[in-house]
Amino acid sequence: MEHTTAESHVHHPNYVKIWAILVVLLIVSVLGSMSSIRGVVLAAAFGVAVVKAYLVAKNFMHINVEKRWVPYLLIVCLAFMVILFAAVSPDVMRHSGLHWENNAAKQAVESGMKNAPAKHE
Amino acid sequence: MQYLFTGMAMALIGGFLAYVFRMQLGFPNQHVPGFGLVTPGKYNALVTMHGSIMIFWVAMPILIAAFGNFLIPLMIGADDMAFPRINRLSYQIFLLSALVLLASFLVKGGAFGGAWTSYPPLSAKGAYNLTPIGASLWLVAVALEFVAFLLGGINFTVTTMNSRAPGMKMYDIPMVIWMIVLASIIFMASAGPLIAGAVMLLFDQTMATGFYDPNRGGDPLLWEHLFWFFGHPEVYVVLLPAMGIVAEILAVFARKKLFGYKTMLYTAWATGVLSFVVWAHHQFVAGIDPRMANIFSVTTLLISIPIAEMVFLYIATLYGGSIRLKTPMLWALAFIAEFLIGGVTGIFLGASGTDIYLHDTYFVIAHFHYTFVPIAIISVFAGITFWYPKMFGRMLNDTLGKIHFWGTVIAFNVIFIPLFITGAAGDQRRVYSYSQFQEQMVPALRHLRTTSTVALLVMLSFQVFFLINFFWSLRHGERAVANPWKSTTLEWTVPSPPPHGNFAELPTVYRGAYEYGLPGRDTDYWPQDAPN
Amino acid sequence: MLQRYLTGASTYAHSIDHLFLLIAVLVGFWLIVAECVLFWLIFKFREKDGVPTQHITGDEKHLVKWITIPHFLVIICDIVILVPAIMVWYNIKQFVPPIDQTVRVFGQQWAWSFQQPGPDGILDTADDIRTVGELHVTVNTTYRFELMSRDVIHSFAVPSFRLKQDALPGRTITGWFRPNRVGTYDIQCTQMCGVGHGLMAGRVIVETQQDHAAWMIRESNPATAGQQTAPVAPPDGSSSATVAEVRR
Amino acid sequence: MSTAAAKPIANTRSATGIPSAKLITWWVIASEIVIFGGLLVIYIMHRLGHPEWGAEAAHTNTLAGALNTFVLLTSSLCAVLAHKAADAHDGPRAAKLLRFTALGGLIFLCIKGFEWTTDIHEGFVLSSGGFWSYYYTIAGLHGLHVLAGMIIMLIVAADAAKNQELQRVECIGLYWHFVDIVWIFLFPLLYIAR
Repeated sequence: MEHTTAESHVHHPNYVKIWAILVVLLIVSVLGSMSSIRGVVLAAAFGVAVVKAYLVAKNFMHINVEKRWVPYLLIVCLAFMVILFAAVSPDVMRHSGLHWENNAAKQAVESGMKNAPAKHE
Repeated sequence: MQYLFTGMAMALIGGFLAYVFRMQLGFPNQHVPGFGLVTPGKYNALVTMHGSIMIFWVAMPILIAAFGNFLIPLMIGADDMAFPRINRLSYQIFLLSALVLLASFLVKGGAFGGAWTSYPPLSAKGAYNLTPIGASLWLVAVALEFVAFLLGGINFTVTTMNSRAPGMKMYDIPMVIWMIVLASIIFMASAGPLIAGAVMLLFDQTMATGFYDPNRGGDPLLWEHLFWFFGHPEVYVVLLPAMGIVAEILAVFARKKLFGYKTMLYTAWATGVLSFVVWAHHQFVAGIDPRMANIFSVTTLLISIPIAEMVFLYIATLYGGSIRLKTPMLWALAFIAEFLIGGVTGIFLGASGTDIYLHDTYFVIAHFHYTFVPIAIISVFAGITFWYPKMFGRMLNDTLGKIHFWGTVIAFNVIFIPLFITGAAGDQRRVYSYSQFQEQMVPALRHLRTTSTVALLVMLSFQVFFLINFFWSLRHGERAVANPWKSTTLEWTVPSPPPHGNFAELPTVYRGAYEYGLPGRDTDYWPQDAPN
Repeated sequence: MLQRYLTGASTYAHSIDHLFLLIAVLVGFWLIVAECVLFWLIFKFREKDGVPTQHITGDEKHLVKWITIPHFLVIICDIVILVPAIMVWYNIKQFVPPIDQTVRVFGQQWAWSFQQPGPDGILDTADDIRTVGELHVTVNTTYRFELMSRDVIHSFAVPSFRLKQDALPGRTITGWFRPNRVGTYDIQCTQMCGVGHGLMAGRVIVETQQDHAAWMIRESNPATAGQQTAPVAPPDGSSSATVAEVRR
Repeated sequence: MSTAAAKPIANTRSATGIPSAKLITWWVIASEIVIFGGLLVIYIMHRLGHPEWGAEAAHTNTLAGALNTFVLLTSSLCAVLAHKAADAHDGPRAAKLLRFTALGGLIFLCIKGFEWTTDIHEGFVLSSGGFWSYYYTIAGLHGLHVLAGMIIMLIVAADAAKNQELQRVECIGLYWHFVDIVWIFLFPLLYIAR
């Protein structure tokens, strides 16, 4: 397996430093979740998630030094998922549309919202 | 090989199911020889199982797995798959899935009868489908089968990408290998959501969740989307390998280089990508937002362009050739001729306007049988008759082969052309008896149904010729030389059948796969591994 | 063209039939051309001794044009088909003409039941007429249907109307039709809905004004409404909940 | 390499320049993206369509989730350090680090188990409503991947300790990082978002 090790002799960054950054980001997202403003919570949570994912993919998975088409392959897979969302959400996410109405879902939302506060402890 | 025989066995079962329910349709409510009386429940189970088996346990294992396993190492000049163990594992899982499916015939309540699309809530609640165990078994079987083909497909892809013989560049890879790999990739990228969805449906069946239960915040339409997001690419998953097989045979028996090899490849890629954005044309009237239907109508007609171009290229390949009408070539040409019909009738259904009327009628049935029979039957016979010498070291009997060919193809057309008409006259699918529908009980339609049934009997009976030919030749066929068809690709450079490890010493590739009829050479073909 | 196989009994039947005819002509023409070319080539270039095969890569300009020209013709045909197809779709499924009457259609295992306003012409009043398996409508009246399912997915199809729409549990899907020919026509369920799927039939009875009025009087009069039947109880509680809230 | 002899030449070839073992790992990850992606896409669209689920999401134990994220990140660190060691042909060290990684996975599963037991004690089970169905399904699927990763990792570690099949260290690492990334997205989706 010489060619293996020879091939995967990537420059190894300081992994501990990256790990530290990731942990800090994690703390940020948790603190963000404490905030009462919904926008802040989501921004903190998902913004951080994307950054973390990027860091892991780049530094731990070495996707940046991998052959060009590998990231492309993964991105294409993600793109298909985006297509799936785009085409399905009009029917599933929304509960009414042109000449149709999802009464059951609407009812579920209503009843859910009604006794939602009760569920809080 | 194992895949081939498993697939053939399943094909026989699927054929038998078809025979039973066609009998019911042709001669309603009569005792069917070898089965008995067909009750509505049994009828549903029959059509469901016929659909599932023919697509998941016949078309895919034979076209992708069987030919893939056999051809990929040989054609790319490798001694084996890159990961032989994964390969074996994938077959074992596949076999298990097949057994699970067959087991569902025996359980209480019988096999699942909710159509191969298995829409919830019908498939989710035993109270609705009355075959709770069958439904779960069906789902498990399909899930296992998917896992098997994920493993297998990824293995094919890696093998082809990495294990090619030195000198074999991207555009030297034979078309059939390209197609099988492409199909594997499409499958891999489309099956995921359905695997997740299948787990959810299984939970709905067994653990009382409500993923698809409208009364509990679920949505039945979700499954339809997930199913067809996989289900439409699936059509191309089986189509592309079939096209590849036909391409090989055309080139060999017309002694011609493929017309526009690269263009063919690009159209295949285009088809693969486009196939991910057309799925909702199966759901035009399924309660999706009517505005979405327009988008999908456009994409659906778009995909007709690369496919049409591909067929043109195949036809153009014949130009200037010297065509030898051996049995494999007959099958290959029949594929093109029949697939054209299947292709053009698809336009009726892709056009949202007419689909309102034709959706779920026998017109649809006739249409997709005109695509799937060429794919799963005609091209498979083409492939088997073509590679049989290599697989078993014996030649098939050409006369028997031709009898089988003509019987099958003519009968096939007589089966399905009447169904176009009954469909246009409003026959709906999955109806076990039209006695309830005055409009469908007119004598003309009844006769058409009977005709099609009789033709099916003829077609099935002609398969006997094939079986005889196949098994007789195993023993008594004349011995096959290494390269009986004078072909250029690598698998013909090894003795038939190939020894373990395939190649005595692994070949080096010098040129593309289809160098036929080059002027100024003494032979009219130039093998890929010949230095000069 | 479809008319030959099945009478069209609604206003949009003919538009679908015309579209069908258009597509049939276009693709039929191309099918025949392609098959002819195929068989001509097979015949012309069959094996003849002494005739070597030509070495064609498929990059020759004078030959490639025989691919590109049909290629563009296919695109043109696609467009020619697509435009009317979407227009037909729009007129049937998206655009709604002024409505004269509303009728509710319920699918359940394995029957169709209908709810339409009684003499007062308003839904959800005491005199609503509920029928099972039979839908009585007046000719040349535009009906709006509200389609619901009580258990599984069904599909409400009236072939003679060229009408088809799936009924999804939990949803109300609306559409319209305008019968223009008196007679009795089949209703089929075209979505696998269980054991009784093949028997899930119904009838649309298109009547003249007078007949329909007479029928309505007969139905809404408790004495004579012998054949008036309440919808069959759905198989299990969960779906009856759906029905309840659907009826709200 | 002792076991290399047993392998077919096909396995050792590398026309793409990426060794087959690593290539197949990438393909597996791609297919996993589609599986998890599909599930998450479905979940997200339901979540957006059903605001009332937010109240139920409030019951999830954000702290446990955060702790799990931390555990996974740390184990990922161990995995990548193992890869580094493998590149340096230091098999035993790689093995040690891999075992640490697997330990991380174990801790992850323990925390998850504790979390689920409390949830179930509070009466939230798989079938108690849309959010919980998705919560258990998604997390469960991810948990299965963690488990599988651990098992494979221990096998690889056993080989690596003998300085065998060192290229596998990187592959299992890749897979582990992917599982980590999935969790990085599950954490906000299932725990934080209200």
